[in-house]
Formats: sequence, C-alpha cells, structure tokens
Amino acid sequence: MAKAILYDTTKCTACRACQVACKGWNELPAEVTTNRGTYENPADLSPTTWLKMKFREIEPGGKVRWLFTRRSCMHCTDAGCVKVCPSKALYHHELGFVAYNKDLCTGCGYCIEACPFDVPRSDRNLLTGIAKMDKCTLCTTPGLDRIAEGWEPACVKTCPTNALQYDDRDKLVAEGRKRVDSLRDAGWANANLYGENELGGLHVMYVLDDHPSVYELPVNPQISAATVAWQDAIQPLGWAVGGLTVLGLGLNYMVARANINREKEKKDVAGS
Amino acid sequence: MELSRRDFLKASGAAGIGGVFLFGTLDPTAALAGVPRFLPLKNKVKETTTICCYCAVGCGAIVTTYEDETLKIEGDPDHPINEGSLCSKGLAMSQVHQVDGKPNPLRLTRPLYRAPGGTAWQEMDWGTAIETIAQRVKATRDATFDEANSRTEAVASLGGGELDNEECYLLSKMDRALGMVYLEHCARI
Amino acid sequence: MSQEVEKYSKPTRILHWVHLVSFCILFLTGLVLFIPQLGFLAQDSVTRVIHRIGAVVFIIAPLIYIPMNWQATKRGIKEAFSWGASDIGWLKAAPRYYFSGDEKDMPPQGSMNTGQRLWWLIVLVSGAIFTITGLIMWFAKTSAPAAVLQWMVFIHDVAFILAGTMLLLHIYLGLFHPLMNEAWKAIYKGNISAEYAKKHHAKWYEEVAKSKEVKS
Amino acid sequence: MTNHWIDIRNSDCIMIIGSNAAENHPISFKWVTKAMEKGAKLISVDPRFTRTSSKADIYAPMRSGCDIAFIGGMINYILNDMERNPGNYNMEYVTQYTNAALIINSNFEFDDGLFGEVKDGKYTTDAKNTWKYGDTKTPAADPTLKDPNCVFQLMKKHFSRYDADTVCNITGTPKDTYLQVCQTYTATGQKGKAGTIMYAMGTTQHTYGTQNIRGYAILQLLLANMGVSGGGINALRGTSNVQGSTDMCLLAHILPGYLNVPMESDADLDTYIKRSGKNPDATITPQGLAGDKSSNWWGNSKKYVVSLLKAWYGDSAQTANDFGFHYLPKCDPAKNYTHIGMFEAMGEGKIKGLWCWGQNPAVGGPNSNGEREALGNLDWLVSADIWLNETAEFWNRPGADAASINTEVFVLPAACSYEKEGSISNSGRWAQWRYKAVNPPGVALPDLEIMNLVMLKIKELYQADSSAPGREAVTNLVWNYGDVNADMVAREVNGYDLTTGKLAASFGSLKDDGTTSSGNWLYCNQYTEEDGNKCARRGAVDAHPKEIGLYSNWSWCWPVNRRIIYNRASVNLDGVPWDSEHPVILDYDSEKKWQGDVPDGGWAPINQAKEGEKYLPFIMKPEGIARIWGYGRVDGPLPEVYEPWESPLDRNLMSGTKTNPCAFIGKYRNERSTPSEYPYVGTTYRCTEHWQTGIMTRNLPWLVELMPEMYVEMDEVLAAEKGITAGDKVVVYNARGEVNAVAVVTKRFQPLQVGGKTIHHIGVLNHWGYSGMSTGDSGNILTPHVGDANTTIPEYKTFLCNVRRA
Repeated sequence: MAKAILYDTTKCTACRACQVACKGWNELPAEVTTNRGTYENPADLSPTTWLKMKFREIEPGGKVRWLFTRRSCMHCTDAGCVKVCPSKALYHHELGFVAYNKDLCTGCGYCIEACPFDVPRSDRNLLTGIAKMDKCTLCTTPGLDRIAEGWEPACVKTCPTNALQYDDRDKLVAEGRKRVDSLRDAGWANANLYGENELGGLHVMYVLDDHPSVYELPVNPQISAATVAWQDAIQPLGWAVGGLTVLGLGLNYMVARANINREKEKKDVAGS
Repeated sequence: MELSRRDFLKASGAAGIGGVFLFGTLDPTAALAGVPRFLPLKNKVKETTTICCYCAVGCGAIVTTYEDETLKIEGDPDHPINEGSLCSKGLAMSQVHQVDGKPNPLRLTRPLYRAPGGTAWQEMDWGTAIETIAQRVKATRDATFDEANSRTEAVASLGGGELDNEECYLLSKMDRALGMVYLEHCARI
Repeated sequence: MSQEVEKYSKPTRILHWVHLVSFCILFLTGLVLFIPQLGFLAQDSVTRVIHRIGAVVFIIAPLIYIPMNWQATKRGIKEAFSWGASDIGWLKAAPRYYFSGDEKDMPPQGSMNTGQRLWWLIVLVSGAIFTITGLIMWFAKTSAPAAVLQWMVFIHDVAFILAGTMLLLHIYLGLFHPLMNEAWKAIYKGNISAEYAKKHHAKWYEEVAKSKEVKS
Repeated sequence: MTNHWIDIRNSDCIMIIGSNAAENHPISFKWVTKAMEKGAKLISVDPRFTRTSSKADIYAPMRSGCDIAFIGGMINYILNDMERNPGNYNMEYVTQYTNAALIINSNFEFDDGLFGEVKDGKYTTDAKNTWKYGDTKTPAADPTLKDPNCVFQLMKKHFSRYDADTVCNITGTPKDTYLQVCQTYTATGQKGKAGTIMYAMGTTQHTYGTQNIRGYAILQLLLANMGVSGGGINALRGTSNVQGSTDMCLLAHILPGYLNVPMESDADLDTYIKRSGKNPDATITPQGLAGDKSSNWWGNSKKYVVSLLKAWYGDSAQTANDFGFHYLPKCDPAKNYTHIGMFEAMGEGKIKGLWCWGQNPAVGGPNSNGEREALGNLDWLVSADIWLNETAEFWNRPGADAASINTEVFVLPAACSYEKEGSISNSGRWAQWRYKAVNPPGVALPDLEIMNLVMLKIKELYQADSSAPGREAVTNLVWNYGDVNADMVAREVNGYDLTTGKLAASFGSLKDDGTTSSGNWLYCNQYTEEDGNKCARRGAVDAHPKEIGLYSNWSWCWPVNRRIIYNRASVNLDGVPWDSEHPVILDYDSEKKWQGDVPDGGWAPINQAKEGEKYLPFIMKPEGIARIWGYGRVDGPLPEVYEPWESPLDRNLMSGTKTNPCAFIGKYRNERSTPSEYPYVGTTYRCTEHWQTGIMTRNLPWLVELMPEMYVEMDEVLAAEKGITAGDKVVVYNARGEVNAVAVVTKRFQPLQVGGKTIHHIGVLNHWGYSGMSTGDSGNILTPHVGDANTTIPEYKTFLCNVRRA
C-alpha cells in the first residue's frame, strides 16, 4: 500500500515548523543566512535544508494574497533521480516514495540534473569532485527511520493546522479530491489536486486553490529528454555494443586461432 | 519517448546480453554490496514531558534523551491542545540546551560579575555572588526604608513571565517582604 | 637475425603508454557508473577522484607531446584524415583476413592500416569530446543549467561507448590476435621486423626502405 | 482567555483583531482551522496583511490604533439592527445578563470627547460619580430598554456618531469590507451561535488599550457571546507563563490572586478591605430583572488576604497584629509604580537596585535608549537568566562608555524550562506541570533555588542586625524550604487547613480567622489531599457529555478547574443552554446539580430558584451582571475615539479632544515626534520565528537561519517614494532614536486613506538587540514612554517615524 503526504496550501500558515522539524529529526545544522527582503529563508534547498517554505505575494483583482508553498522532494513514481542514479543509492521505498541510502551515493550529481522539481542538492568540491547528495528521504534515513517505527514524517507530525497529512495514498487522493471539490464550490474554479497523476503519481500531493503556475509549480513536470535518451536508449545500446564486441572478439579469437593454426599446420606439412 | 521503469529493465535486459554475460544480472534492485538500508534508532535514556517555554498556548512537548547524551524535542501527541504539533520555536527549544549535539555555547554556565566602571566580566562563585547580592539588597533597603509604609522605593524587581508559578510565587513573596513596590514583569509591557 | 625497422619513436611510445594507462583508468572508473553492482566502489566519490587524476594525465600528456614532436603530430593528424579507395578495399577484405588469416585481398598499407587509422581517428575525436564535455562537467557542474549538464553526460557516454568498445578491439588486436604478433613489439620496443613491416605496412616499408638505411 | 484554546473550534465566527495568532500563537490555528473546516468564518483586522490574514475569509485593513472607531462602528451597527430585527439577537441575554437595562445617573454628560471634567489628567470624583447607576446600591432596570437613561439608550446615543462613513474615514478601511465585517460578525448574535474575539498586544498597547478591550467586551455581550462555548474574549498571552506570573501578581498594583495592594491610607486590614471595594458591602442588587441576587464573589476577599498573610507570616500572623498586614508594603497613590513609572524613577536616580528574573527591559521596555541610559543610574543590577542578555550587558552596549557607568552587575546562570520542575499557566488558565529532563549547564541553577539562596542569606543578615528598619517583615517571613523544590511550594500556594494540617480543598473553604493559609486563593484546589498535584494530570479523554473539548481531567485550571468562565451565562433563565450542540453547563437538577463544566456557582437556574436566591450569572461583578457600561475605568464608562500620543493627523476626526486625557506621559528622555518631520505610522510586532526580546530565539541557530536579521516592513508606494527596494538596508528614525534594518517591501502593507490623507505604515520588529548570536537594533528604540490610562501599558503599537536608505 503506497503512502503519501498531502499538503493543503489553503490550511498552511507558513509557520515553518516543518522546516525546523526536518532539521531537528534529521540532525541537520542551521545555515548562515541573510534577510533578502523576504521572510523566505534559507534562500534555497541545500544539503542541510531538505525542506523549505516559499512565500509569494500576489494581488489578483486588487486583493492581496500571500501564498505559501512547500519545496521538498515530491517522491515521484516516475522518478528521474532513481532512473539516473548509477549506484542505486536512490530507490523506491516499498511504500512508494523515493528513499535514499547515502552510504551508496557516489556524488555524481545526475539526480540533481534529472529532477524535474530541482530538489536534490550536494555540496561539491569543484576541484576533486567529492560530493554527497542530500534530499528529503521522507524520514527513512537509516538510523533515523520514522516510517519503520510506524510514525509519520517529522514535518507532518508537527504541522499545527494539519496542512500536512500522511496516510495511504489512495485515501489522501480521495481526501484531496474532496478538498478540491469544496474549494471549487467556494468559488475557486482552478482548484486542483497537484500530483495525483503527475509523473506517474507523486507521493507528495498538493491541494491548490489556483493553477499550479500561480504557486510556481511546474505545470506538466516531465523527465527530461536527455534523461530518457541517455537512460533508455544509450545505456542499453552501450551494453549491447559492449556485449557484442566482447562476444565478437571472443569468437574471432577462437576462429582465427583455429584457422591460423590450420594454415600453420598446412605450411608445416608442406614444408616438411 | 516515455519508457516506464519496467520497460527500461526489459529493454536493457534484452539489448544488454553482453552485460548479462559479463556481470550476471542487470537487475538494479538486487541486494547491493552489503550497505544497510535500515538501522535502528539510537538508544533512548528517557522521555520527559514538558510544556513549551515560548508563547502561552501551553503546548505539550516530549524531551527525549539518548545514550549519546543528545536530546530531541517533539510535540506530545497525547496533549489535547497541540496533539503532537509544535511551531518552529517550540521545536527549536532543544537548541536552548544543545546545538548540533553539543551544549549551546551561549548559555550562561557560572555567575559573572562586573565591577563599577569595569569593562569586562569576571567569574564569581555562587557563595560570593549570593553573599554580595544579599548585602547590596540589605544596604539599599535599609538606607531607603519608609517604616510608616513598610516599603522601599529604591529597590525594584522585574520578572518573570518565563518563571514557573512556584518561582513567581516565591519572588512575589520575597519582593513584598523586602518592601518592594516597584515590582513588575512583562505582563505590563 | 632478420632486419628491423623503427616503427614508433620513443616519445610516441611514451605518449601511447601514458595515454593508454590513463584511458584505462578513465574507462574503468567510468564503467563503475554503468554497473550498479559495482556502485559501492564509487562510494565517497573515490572513483571520481581517480577519474580526475586520470583525466589530468589524459589531457596533459598530448599537450606536452605535441610541441616537442610537432612533425610527428602533423603527420599523424594528416594521416587520420587521409582516406582513399584502398581503405574501402581494406575494410572489405579485413573480416576475412582477421578470421582466417587470408591476406590475398588486403591492399598494401601505410604506416597505419585502415583499421589503425580508424581507431586513431576515434581516439582524436573522442579524446576531444571527452575533454570538452568532461571539463564542462568538472568545472561547470554547479553553474551550468541542468539540461546542459545532462546532454554533456549523454555525449560523454556516447563517446565512452564508442571509444570503450574500440579500445577493447585495440587491446585485443595488439595483445591477443594471432596475426598481430609484432604490433605489441612495435609499440613496446619501437622496432618491428622488416618482414612484418613488409607484410603489414607494405607502402610504408617501401618509403622507409627508400629513404633510410635498413638496420640489420 | 475567558475560554481556552481548544474551544475555538466551537466558534461560528472568529474575529482576530489586535492579534496575529497564526504567527504569534501558531498552534491556535489548529483550532481556528478546525472551526473553519466546520464552516466558521475568519475575520482578520490588522494594519498589515499577516499570515493570519492569509487564511481569513475577510481581511479588513485598519490604521493602527483605531480599534475603538472600528468596534464602535460595529456596536452602532448592532444597536441599530437590534431595534429593527430583535429576533436576530439574544435579547434575553442582553437585558437579563448585562447592565443594558440599568438606569444611569441622570447627571451623566458626554461632551466633545470628554465624560465630564478632567483635572491634571484625571476625571474629577464628581465626574466619575455621574458614570454610576442612578441608585448605586439597588439600581433600577428597564427591561424594555426604552428609558433614555438606561445603558442601552445612552450607548445608542454615544455610538450613533460611529456611522460607517465616519469610522472608515478614521480607520482607512474600505467601506464595503467594513460592512461585510459588521454583517458577518453580527450574525453570531443569534441564539445558539457563537463568535469569538482573539486579541493580543495589538489591542492593549495603546494609551486607550483598556478601552479597546472594553469595546470588544461590549460587542461580545451585545451578541451574547460571553460564557458560551466558541465565544468569549480571548486575550492570547504571549509568554509561556505570563498568565501564571500575573496570577501570582508580580505587578505593582495587585497581590497574588488579584487582591489589591495596600495603600498608604490603609491604616489596618479592615480599612484596606473597605477601600479596595472587594467586600460584602459593595454588593449591588439590580431591581426589575429576573435575577435578584448577586453573589459579589469579591466580597470574600478578606478570607483570601488573611490566608495569604498566614502563608507568608505563619505564626507571626495573628488576629492581634492584623495577621501581619502591616508587613506588606503600602503604596503612594500619587506614584506610578508600573514599568514605565519604574524607569522614570530610575532615570531620576531614585531607584538604586534592580533585580531581573528572566526579563530583559533593555530590549523589551519602551524608548530603549532612555531605559538603557536609566539602568546606568543603578548602584547594582542582578540579572538571573539563562543567557547573557542586553540588560546585563547594558554597560557594554554600542556607544556606551563603560568606564563611566558605575553600576555593579551580577549575572546569575539559571536553568531553562526543561532543566527544572514546576508548573506554568497557559493563556486558557491551565496550570500544567513540567518535569526536568536534563541538568542545567555548568553550575547553573533553577531560579527557585537561586531565590531560596538569596532570601536565606538576606534573612540571615537581618537576623544578625537587630536595628535594621522593617526587620520583622523579613525575619518573620516563613521561609523554611530547606532544599527547595517546586512541589513544596505548589502545596503552599494551594494552602492548608491549619487546624488539621491538611491541604485546603478549594477557596470555598478558606477563612478570614487565621485558620487557613493559601499563597494564592485562585490556585487553591490545584493540589488536594484526594487528587494530589492536579496540574500534573494527564487525562486525555474529554469527559464533557457533549465533548465540547474541555478535557477537564488534563492538568488543572483556575478557578476550581472551570474551563469556560462566566458559564452561567451560557444557559437561559430556565437553565437551558442557548446552544444545544455546544452546551457548557447543562441538565440541572436539584440532586445532581449541573453537568458539564464546573459552573460559575452551582445555584439553580434563575427561574427555578426561590425569591431572593435567583443568582445573577456574572459572579465577580458586584451587580451580578456584565457591564457593557463599565464605570470602573479611570477614563470613562464607554470607549471613545482618541488619537495615539503620536498621531499622523492634526486633530481627532471624532471630537475636539485629541488624545486620551488620562494617558500616562513619561518625562524621562521621552521626545515627541511630530507628523511634519515623521509622517509615517510606526508599529511594532513579532514574527513567528522569534520571541519577545529575542534572547530566547536569537541564540538558537535554527531560528536565526529562518529570520536572520532585524527588518522593517513597508508598502510598495512608500518604498518607491524613498527609492527603497526589498533587501535594502534602511534607517527608521524618529525623535527618540534610529533603527537600522533590512527593508521588506511588501504588498501586505497598503497605503490607507484617512481624513483626506494618505497614511503609510512602517512595521518594526521588536526582537533584536546587541547581545547573543544574531544582533541588531531594537524596535523599541522608536517607541514612546507613554502608557494606557488604566494600566500604563506602553503605546508600542502606534508612533511616528520616518525612513531613509542607509
């Protein structure tokens, strides 16, 4: 049974308890930040910030709205990161979301480039290339695995308004659709459940009262053409070519040796 | 071109005969090189209930201490007001004691004294600090005491909405016994 | 004792070996990323560090060689891009030759035969591709757009497959193929027997024989 | 809070005004959200669009300091609507449970913003007498509400000037939004509907802060929202135990349990009780209402004072010595001993010593530059805290010459909340026990132990000095805690029956003859022989028959575990709850009494009780009914619009009296800013991620990461005029000082149209100071040393300022 997080933006007060809960449970240190003229901080996700809230002010029809969005791993079913991860440090947890075994990470950064939501981060030594990726593991980091204990993720547990819920994905899809219906009834014509179908179904879904673009979410997230071309065409081709080459060379060796030995024998016979 | 993960496995399995030849299996979900995907949580020493020290919602929290002397704080799920939730401040309460597994370096750990006109702190032991403070209180009180009204207007007390009830009570009791009338705390401001 | 001719000068041989070793390091440390079962070798970026050391050697070695051996370089590059009708003949005849040793349709070859020149061309082109895409992935990893980096990986990977398989072929022919018994000697010691030269590089041998004294 | 946090979920409409609950009490929104899920409307009234506003159904912008105009207009709307559509209101509640029907002194006059004659910043006694009932002991009532001198008609007249156009011209609120607020909130006036007001320091921190709250109280009483589930006026208290510290009365004007402090004129205990007005003689019995008896609970105050004195002076408190009443300090009525008054006196050099227990006035007090300077006049300063705070370090502040500051400073390291044991009282009056999890760092000690050490040493010094003045007040003080712990103090606070030595069961058992003790009568019942320490209870089941969320077996709340106070007003004269879904008390029968919450007095419903025993519901009021006409305040029986001490306008748009005539105006380094030089309205507030003076949050890296620097907020128009863009360093300044900050330029502040002028707000955060990990200028550098007429709470929320790029 797949599990998921449902994030209801209409209930979120952006208290950012989730941000601190994430750092607290996962033992992540604080970053040094500055005020950039906004409440939003840290400026971006990072190896020590796996979850951050985004703040956006808009003024449709002269009425101010202050929108809050969660920025963290969306735990895709068709996950670009899992697709490209060469050491399979990133993998699909049996409950559906994208778990991560940091010990296996080689620091290649392919996941960072492949993520349609721009989520994984690493601190990379540009010269040596030494790096480790980090991202939200939905609290399944080995040694800090809340899910294995049967608990909900730290961010969900702490959410004051239950804007975050953790449950069976099917139940949350139903719940999310219900919320969307009630929002539509209340006049939010563009209300939608983001993540229900995107990328094979996300394991973090958003109840939005407006179009995803208003919340600065990718409207139709896709695994990039480069990932597909690379992983689904070139990599298998590489195996095929490599494999055939080895086979061919082996074959050649056996055939050629036999032939040449025969030639030699002929010569020897002729010469004797 | 959109291939599902399963298709990809099929495709690579089919195309990569050579790979199979070389490395046995291509199934990337096969057990990997013995790196554990699951480790148990750290050993707990105890769980202690507390009430958040910030605003007056009165949320319950649980302080969990571990064998490695670290601690974590989370909302108390049994508490009827917060039902396990805490806000950013409440959760950060653990850092009052400990930051990144070490004692918060900004906490006061011993009494300090600054002499008149002094430009630096000096460390002081508790005995000296208490003795000196008691003497200062008595000297100021005695010099300014209005016996008719049983008060001194020269010694003042501030605090404390951050103290426990029992501490507030004791402070109220001692302040009044000393005749203080300038007696306030943050409820007024 | 049969006569010997100098096939490869010492600097050329040093370059070859340095380049080969660095390429093999690059090949193996890159290959790790193809095989999840070997992913643990790449943990903590160990193979990436080795890959980069290999890459430095791979890039620097020819840069040192070129100015010191400008004539040879010029000649080599010229050869890589000089293709003619005999090459087609060679390609047609090669399978038969390499499987059965039947050399009757093989056109006479220069210092490098068609196969060797093909390999040489791939070395030049893929080397350039590896260098360019590799440097971008190295130094622009944190600044270039994700799409650019992804296509760089893609191209690097294509070059890897091409050069990698050809490298296998190259090593195979150099070390194991029953007929190529002196190619190893050529690149290891520098000299080959006149007989071998006549047989495998007839055109070149004629030129050499004409212009230079043949060692006995 | 009259109600409590969980009860917010039972509300039909929540008006958050003068509070930013989503940011400053984030968990309150758990219950606001639950109410909204069930269809409740949320109204946010604030000069600034906040995280609270972002979740509101209606956001009404309002110029800072205009609550009285805003609420007055709503009252006017209701009073007019009530006459047209009485069926939409609970008129039984209004006439029988409030003083709407009572007849006021016929000499009452209101003229041009004044309720009679003012002399030296005070209404004359004659003026104040005209605010009282026509008959002060047995006032007449007109349940038809038609008598021109009844409270209802006087209010109608007073608030008739508060029409929507006038109000919106003052507040700057768009009129359509304002009318929407009126309609939406007034809908809770229906029987069975409940509206709640959540307020905080946005309401109180004005020179007319008390009258702002009076406005809310009037509104809630007219809408029958007091005493009911989902209603009430709920002061969201900002500090974890500011409720408890207030109950313990660490305040200049009250003793533990809200007993009055003695004054110089109180020659003995009885004189004091008489003057305080908390005595049986003060009972007022309204005539002509269904109820005929007021319990005047404060008439018991002597029992509580004597029990307090027994707790403090033990065997030295005897009938013969007035139970040691003369040991208590007596105040000079001419002096203002409150926070501002304290620093005025300190500025004049009259205060020589100060101890601060977990308080940081160098950041938290108004006019910081002045208060920091005043600290230099002390001979000695003690700061018991868990951090080195700005007050302890005042001599080392930027710009100070340490060598010329002769204050001796003692810093005592204290334990944090989970490094010790004890109880704290939340905003809903729940006293909750918390336990020790870890040891304090180094040699730090809990404040309780520090106090014990200090007081033992002081007692020792007085014991040894037989000629010391006022010696007995110290030496006779009962202080035998040994190795003190919170448990033994909690028992003392609860009190004992001294004849049996057993813990007192509740304040009902306290006596005025010296046979009982109780350190705080309000907390009597928190620790009993049967149940032990009730603050530590963890009964997580809601035992209320209708499960309205009382959780009466979780911890304990004062008074006597009553979760919703004034709950006798939640039922009609027959004892039937107005709201059958969310009854607070219910099912009265003469055997089992009431079910549900602990009732505000267990008497029978008015219509079932005998003549002369028909108890009126508001038991703490001398007249037994709620005062929508509140004559006990120093600045008038009704709220009236005044401008803040520093106003952007040149006159009061409502009357010729510009500011509250009774406000306290400080003199010490308290420069006044003028609108010509400082045209913008400054207001201070908090953010979610920091807290109070910031010393408890600016030292925590996770919170500093979220809000790293001092910032100010302003609208886009003002920012454009000043050439400021988001993230710029700016200086906000006025006559008292200047503050460096980062500019947050936002749509969430909008210029408001007021009296033909465009008003810009500048929002100033109040969390920063020069000590600790994240440092910056304190917002209070800009705030004035002026205070509310009744409480002297500083006017932090409205002042004038200007801004420029740094």
